[in-house]
Amino acid sequence: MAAVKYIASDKLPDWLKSLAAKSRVLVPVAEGGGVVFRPYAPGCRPVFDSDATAPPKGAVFPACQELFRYEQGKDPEDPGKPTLKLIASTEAEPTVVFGAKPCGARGFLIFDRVYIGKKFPDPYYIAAREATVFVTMACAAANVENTCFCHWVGSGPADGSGSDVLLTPVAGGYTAEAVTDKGAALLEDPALADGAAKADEAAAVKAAAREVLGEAPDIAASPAALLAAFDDADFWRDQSDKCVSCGACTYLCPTCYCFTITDEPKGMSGRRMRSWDACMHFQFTLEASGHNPRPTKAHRLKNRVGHKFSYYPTLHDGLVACCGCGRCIKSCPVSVDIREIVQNAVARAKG
Amino acid sequence: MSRLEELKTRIKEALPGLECVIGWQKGYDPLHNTPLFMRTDADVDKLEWGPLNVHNPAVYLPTFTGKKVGVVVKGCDSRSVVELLQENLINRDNVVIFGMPCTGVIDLSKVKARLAGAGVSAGTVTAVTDDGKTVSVTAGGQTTAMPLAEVRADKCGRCQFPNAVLADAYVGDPIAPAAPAAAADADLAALDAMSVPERMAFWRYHMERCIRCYACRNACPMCVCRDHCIAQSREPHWLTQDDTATEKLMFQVVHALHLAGRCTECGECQRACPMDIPVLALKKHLNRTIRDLFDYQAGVDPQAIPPLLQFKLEEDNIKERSW
Amino acid sequence: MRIGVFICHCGSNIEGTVDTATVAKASLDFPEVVYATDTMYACSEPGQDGIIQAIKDKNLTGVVVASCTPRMHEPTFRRAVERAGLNRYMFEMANIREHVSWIGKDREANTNKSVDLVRIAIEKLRRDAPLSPSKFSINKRVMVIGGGVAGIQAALDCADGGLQVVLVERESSIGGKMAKLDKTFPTVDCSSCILGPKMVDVAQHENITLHAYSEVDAIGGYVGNFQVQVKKKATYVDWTLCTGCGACMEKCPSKKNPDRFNEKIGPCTSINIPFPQAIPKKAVIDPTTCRQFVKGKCGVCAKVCPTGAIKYDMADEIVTEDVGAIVAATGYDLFDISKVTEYGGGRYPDVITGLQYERLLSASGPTGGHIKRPSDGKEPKNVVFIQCVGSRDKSLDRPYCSGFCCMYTAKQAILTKDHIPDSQSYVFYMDIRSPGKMYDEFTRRAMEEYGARYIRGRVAMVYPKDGKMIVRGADTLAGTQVEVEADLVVLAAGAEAAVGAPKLAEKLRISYDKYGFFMESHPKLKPVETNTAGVYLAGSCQGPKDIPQSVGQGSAAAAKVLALFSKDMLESDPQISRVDIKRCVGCGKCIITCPFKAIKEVEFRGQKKAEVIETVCQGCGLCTSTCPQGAIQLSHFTDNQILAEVNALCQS
Amino acid sequence: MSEAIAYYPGCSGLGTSKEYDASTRAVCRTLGLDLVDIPDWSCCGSTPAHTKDHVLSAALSARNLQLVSGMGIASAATPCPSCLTNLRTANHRMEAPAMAEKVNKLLDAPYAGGVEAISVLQALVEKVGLDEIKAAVRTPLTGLKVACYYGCIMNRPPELMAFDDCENPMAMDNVLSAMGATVVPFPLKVECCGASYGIPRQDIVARLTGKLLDVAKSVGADMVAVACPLCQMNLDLRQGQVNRALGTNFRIPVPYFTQLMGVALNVADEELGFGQLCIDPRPVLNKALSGADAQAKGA
Amino acid sequence: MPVLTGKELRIVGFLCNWCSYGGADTAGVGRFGQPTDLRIIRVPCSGRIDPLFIAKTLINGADGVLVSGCHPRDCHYAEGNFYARRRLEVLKRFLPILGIDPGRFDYTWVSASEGQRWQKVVTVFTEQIHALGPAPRFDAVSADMLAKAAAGALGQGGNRVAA
Repeated sequence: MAAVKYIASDKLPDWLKSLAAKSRVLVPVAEGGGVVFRPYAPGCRPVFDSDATAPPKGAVFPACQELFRYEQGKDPEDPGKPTLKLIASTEAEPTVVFGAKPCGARGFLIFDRVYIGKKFPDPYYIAAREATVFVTMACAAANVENTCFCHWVGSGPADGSGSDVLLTPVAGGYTAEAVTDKGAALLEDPALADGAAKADEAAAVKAAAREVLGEAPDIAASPAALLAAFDDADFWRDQSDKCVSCGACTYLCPTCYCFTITDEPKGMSGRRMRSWDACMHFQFTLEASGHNPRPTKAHRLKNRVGHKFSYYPTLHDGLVACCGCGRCIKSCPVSVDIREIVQNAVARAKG
Repeated sequence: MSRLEELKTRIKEALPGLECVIGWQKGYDPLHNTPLFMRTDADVDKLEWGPLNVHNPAVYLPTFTGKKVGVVVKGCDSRSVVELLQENLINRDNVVIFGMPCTGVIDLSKVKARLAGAGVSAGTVTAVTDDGKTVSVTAGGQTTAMPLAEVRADKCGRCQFPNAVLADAYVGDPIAPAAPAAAADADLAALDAMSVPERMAFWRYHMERCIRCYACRNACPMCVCRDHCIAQSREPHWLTQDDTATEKLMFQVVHALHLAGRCTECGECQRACPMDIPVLALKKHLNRTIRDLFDYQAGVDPQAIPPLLQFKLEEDNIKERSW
Repeated sequence: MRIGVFICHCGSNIEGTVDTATVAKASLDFPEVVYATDTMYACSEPGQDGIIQAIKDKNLTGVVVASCTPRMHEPTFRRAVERAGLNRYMFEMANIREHVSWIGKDREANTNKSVDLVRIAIEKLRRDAPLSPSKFSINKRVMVIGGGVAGIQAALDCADGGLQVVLVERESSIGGKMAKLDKTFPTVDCSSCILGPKMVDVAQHENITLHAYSEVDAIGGYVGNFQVQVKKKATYVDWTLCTGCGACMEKCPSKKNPDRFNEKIGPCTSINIPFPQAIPKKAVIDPTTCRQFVKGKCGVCAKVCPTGAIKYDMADEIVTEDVGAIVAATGYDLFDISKVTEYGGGRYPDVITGLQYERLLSASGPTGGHIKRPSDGKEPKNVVFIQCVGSRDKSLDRPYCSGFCCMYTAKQAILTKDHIPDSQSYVFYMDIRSPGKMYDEFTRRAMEEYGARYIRGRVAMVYPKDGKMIVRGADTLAGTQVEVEADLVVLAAGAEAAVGAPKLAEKLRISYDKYGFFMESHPKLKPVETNTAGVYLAGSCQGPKDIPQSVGQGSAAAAKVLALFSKDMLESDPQISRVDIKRCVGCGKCIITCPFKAIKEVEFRGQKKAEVIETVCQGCGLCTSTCPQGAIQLSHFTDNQILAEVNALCQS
Repeated sequence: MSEAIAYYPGCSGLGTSKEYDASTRAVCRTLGLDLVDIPDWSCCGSTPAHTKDHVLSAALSARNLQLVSGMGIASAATPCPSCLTNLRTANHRMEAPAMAEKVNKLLDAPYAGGVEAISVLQALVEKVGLDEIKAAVRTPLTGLKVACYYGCIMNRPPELMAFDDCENPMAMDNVLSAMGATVVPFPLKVECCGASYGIPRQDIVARLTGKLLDVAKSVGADMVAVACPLCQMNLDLRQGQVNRALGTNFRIPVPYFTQLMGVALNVADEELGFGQLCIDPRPVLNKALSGADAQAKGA
Repeated sequence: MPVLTGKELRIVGFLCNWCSYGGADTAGVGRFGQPTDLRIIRVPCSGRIDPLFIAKTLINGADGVLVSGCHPRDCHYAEGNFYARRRLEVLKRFLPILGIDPGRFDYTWVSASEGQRWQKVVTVFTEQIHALGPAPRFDAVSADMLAKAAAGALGQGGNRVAA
């Protein structure tokens, strides 16, 4: 691991400016009442002291992405015979996601196993993922919120997995540690100084944050427990009673990777688009016949929790498809708490 | 016996004949209450009453078709129940309404802003107390006292229905409505004051961060299409999946116009929005228009026909343009 | 889909300002269009054959014709594509004549606009689905509203054709305006002598039910199955007992009421039979003047009535008549001459309307057929006729010609000379309109044989002086002012829509023009049809007409009804609403708003759903715009079709 | 009792029709209608101006309207129909922005519209009201048979003047009936008196005026009440000329309707200016009134 | 070729089949000249016109929308235009709050006989839209205006339009 670097707060704009000269730099900024990732521009004031309302998921996996365009033509000899031209590009803009919390970057670990897998490698995702660098901001104790539970799922406030650089807030600035080679390259910037002297302080900040989170309950039994509850309709009715079936939890989730595909024809041309899907919506598994295997919110909530804490880990070496950021709890209009559901399932299994 | 205890007793009495009774309980932290579905006496004991009961439980009623359920309501929630009755979406015989006088609920965004002002995160709240006038919130080791009048929802400041409009069991004595708010709603007034191009910029700016989760719609008790909303259908195909402010705004227009004459201004759309987009202003504006044109407000009379589902041969307030 | 596009030249009507070849060429660039051409007259036989041939040769599954308005030829082309084996609803029109070539001269803009209109027609067609009508049975009774000569003719022809007829008349006798006329032009036949037998036929025809002194209160239903509520106004006389003997009229002490049948220039009794040949010949009490009603005591008529028919406590009665078709024949009323203040009608007793003059001429009128002027009963020597009072006058908002005044004035001038040989008639006129068989000859006779002095010019004012009416006007042919000292001034008051005509039109759901005359379906090709199926027009309710025209239309309307009823079942228009039962949440908003009660609530697997009653739905689409989730869609005008049109227009 | 109304007497009001002006002021005062003089008002331009130049003509009237606007008053009343025509025409023309711009260039201060010009007759009928007028009568004109003559431009063109029936106006008839007079039906109440030909073609004036007097006499009028200074002049001053030209012997008084109102409202005689008329109406008036008086006493 | 650049603006009309479409036909038959901008979408009844069609048309970039139906009381379907009148009036008052100039939308009644009225309506409305110019687009709000909106939103306490 490379040496620790340091950047003073007042040097940060210099670094951002120099990063922005080479690529798109997404930073968390306040917009209306929320904090969202937007391209950095001089004068913009990033918000680092609280987690963004929406994670940087869209930097790699946009809410709506054109897969290809098509243009129809006609054979002049026989107008009934159409010609078709497809225009597709997987090209991705070089991007630095700067200042996301560790949980926001960790989400891509869950994506990677799906979209960079051997079976169905996704060229759009792969290109975007390769073009993107994550400069992540570790959480300080004061940043830890009631909804945080990263430590339940094998992560923590200073988790560098999924990131390329890990920043840690210290007095007067931030320490910077490269997590990957891509990250190390970014640290070769004159705005950064040596940070060896700050390394201990950074370690203390990280430890303090971890301390605030306390002990995590053991959820190792959740995959089996959720499977066991699969047919318990009353259990899922009780868990989902208050859910209003909106997509806030899934769209704000750094790990939710489901998509839907729609075509939008317009005259002789058209586009095929991939956009985020939400398993909480009725349309999620709605079949063309009108039949829906998950007709109620109970079915759908079971799927969301089951997928994250049972089916995915079972398929992917125990990796929980949740980064513990707590957005689904915090942003839920009715405060559905996924922690509580997992614990209820575990408790139910225990009897 | 406190009023809350009396209410619990009344609910327990009624519970055997009901699928469940919908109310509120404590949530994941002291600042958040959450809807409660009472099926057992033990559930009833969890019932809470107070300014943290921000949710409108009427939203759940249409999902219980054919079953008899109870619902605990604030005055504003009861207007949604009335509206659902009016629209034939719930059966009066299948709903038991429990009411208590309400002195207002907090607006969580206002509390968050206060806490931010005090330099602490709303995500670190450890205690909340309320004495009927002041809400005291402890977070990050410090306690901030907030007068309820300053952090309550806008709708509470001008609430004309603090008691249930319709109730089968009402606990406590009805209280007087708030004095009619002299000033128009601040959000609406701000929009009114803008030029037309400024308003376009305003919506473009705010809709940009919409994630299309449809929490505004799903939290709305009057969005009865729910699973069949035209925002997500291809037949008819009103909206595309394009991630543009235009499409997102169009959805807000759909929502607002479908609510014209039906919206009780409970504010759930805006409260539910995880991105804090001021979508309620559109409905307030329409409600004002409906009031001006038809002298009507929704959710007061279960027998009324909403103004856009009826007409007068000679309209009182519609002036035809002369060419 | 394989779409064919046909751009019509309409001779030079379209081609004159639209480059149809360019439009056809541009159409080929639109989705699913496999064939496009321009054609001289798409609606002509070779035009239609061309379309049919193209459908066969090119395997077309949908057709767009860009030509005139679909209100004109949509049915024509639908039949054509059907002959070629397509469903008639796989067809759309682009209106590039009325909406393009005829309203602008800019060829570039017109061509461009035509391409746009073709584009939206194609986008709509791509979302069309084949539709097929269903059949429903019809009630072969017909109602005729209005018992003037047009209504009488329509009723008699229908009844002779074997239909049951319900004739509704507002007054206590049928006969209408014609019954008030003394003679008719150009034959100078006695009006009541030629109308009387027809009135008697109505009374005696076994297929005709007559509701006199009745009005249409409400109309429900649709072609084949209308329900009409008829209000039988209280007559205060039991007509089953009244023999029309007239004893009550002789004894009635309230004798000085203005007689409406005599156009208020003579008195009548409060209990009255309007004229001797009335059908039905029954008495009616006017409660606004009858002493029994006004003062609470009298009862003379009840005492003298030999059959005890007087019923002072009678009330209005509503009867419902089920019919399959309706003929509106409500006639016209006269322009209110008091609005022309410079002529002093209404202020000066000796300024009267032409119809009042008819009553003065009529042997059954208030003067027994002797012309006596109203002010002092003297026989007038100089009679001035003023034409176009409330006709052809924009300043009075009556720009149209009333059509028959020129002729009846000529007749009245002739009759004046017949009655008073030493009289002199003057006629102030704008133009003489006499385009009928023997009409112009007739006006010539008035001038040449009977010496009526025709003065071309408008009258500026009429004022009384020393027992005369001074008529001052211009003689535009001589270029001078003229003043005539008249004893009597007769104004040819214009015809206007009958009082209450717009209200009846609203009940019939037919259109009326700004003057209250009912709108025909097409001014030339469908003169007695309306845009509401099963409702027909006869006589002056559609516009001013003379007697032969009214009679002709009465027969025409009857022919239409007979043709309609020649089938036992009618086909319903399949352009109706349909419910997507999966999307319907059963809120019933469509049920509340449907103007035809064509949607009912049904149970489907325990859930409430809406269901459209096919034969009742009229296809307005109000439900579609009411349903928030779009679960009820009007076929052929679905949300997606209209959205496709919108998107096609806004895709730039 | 009512709002203040700006008062525009017009040039005649200061000259040939002083008695119209004086009686108008006196009657309005008596009825509580507050007429406020317009400071520094100018000529309306009368007929010569608008036959020469529409902009200048409009500017002359607009200047006066602007002055009224500056007084914070919404209506201006004038006794003279000719002035009224000009004031209303100016308002109408200036509704077109292009015209308004041209006119305003000529004015010291631009006129933004908004001042309604009405006749004194209209002001009495609409601002005071017939009931009030009737209630104020002290000496009813019982027994006086009067023909009301409105002249040809008082109500014409109807689209512009927008008051009363243009062919059969009744406002003056109603006012004088309220005063107790017997208003005879006068069919020529809006016929032209020939005023414009007063100088060049006196033969025409004699014919037209003569017909008016003839019909008035034939319907039994004791006098002809007028509301227009020019009409008054033609019918009164030129009565001798008419008699000479037509060989008639008319001697019919032609007072302003305001003068007759003044009598009924007990306005002092010196304010009514009967003496300024050629044919003094007072003898006929007194005779009619006393006749009625005697009749009343006799009965 | 949607509109003639520089000459025409995008004006969309929604007309009921029975009255106004017929009125437009009558205008054509009478050769009453009109501007060429308007594109008419035919619907059976003004009651069929969901206000959302109009909102969508305007939000998607039309410069003007004109709706015309039968005169009140004269609806071919008896009541459709009565409902339309309420809904269209509500929409008309709603559009400005979205940032759409109210002058870009009008609704009126033209009967099948009123060709001249239709000519006047089209002419006046088209002139009105030309006076307003091309409609500003939601997807092309200037950076300046957006910055102003952002400043307004944040300046007022962040969470609400005005806290």
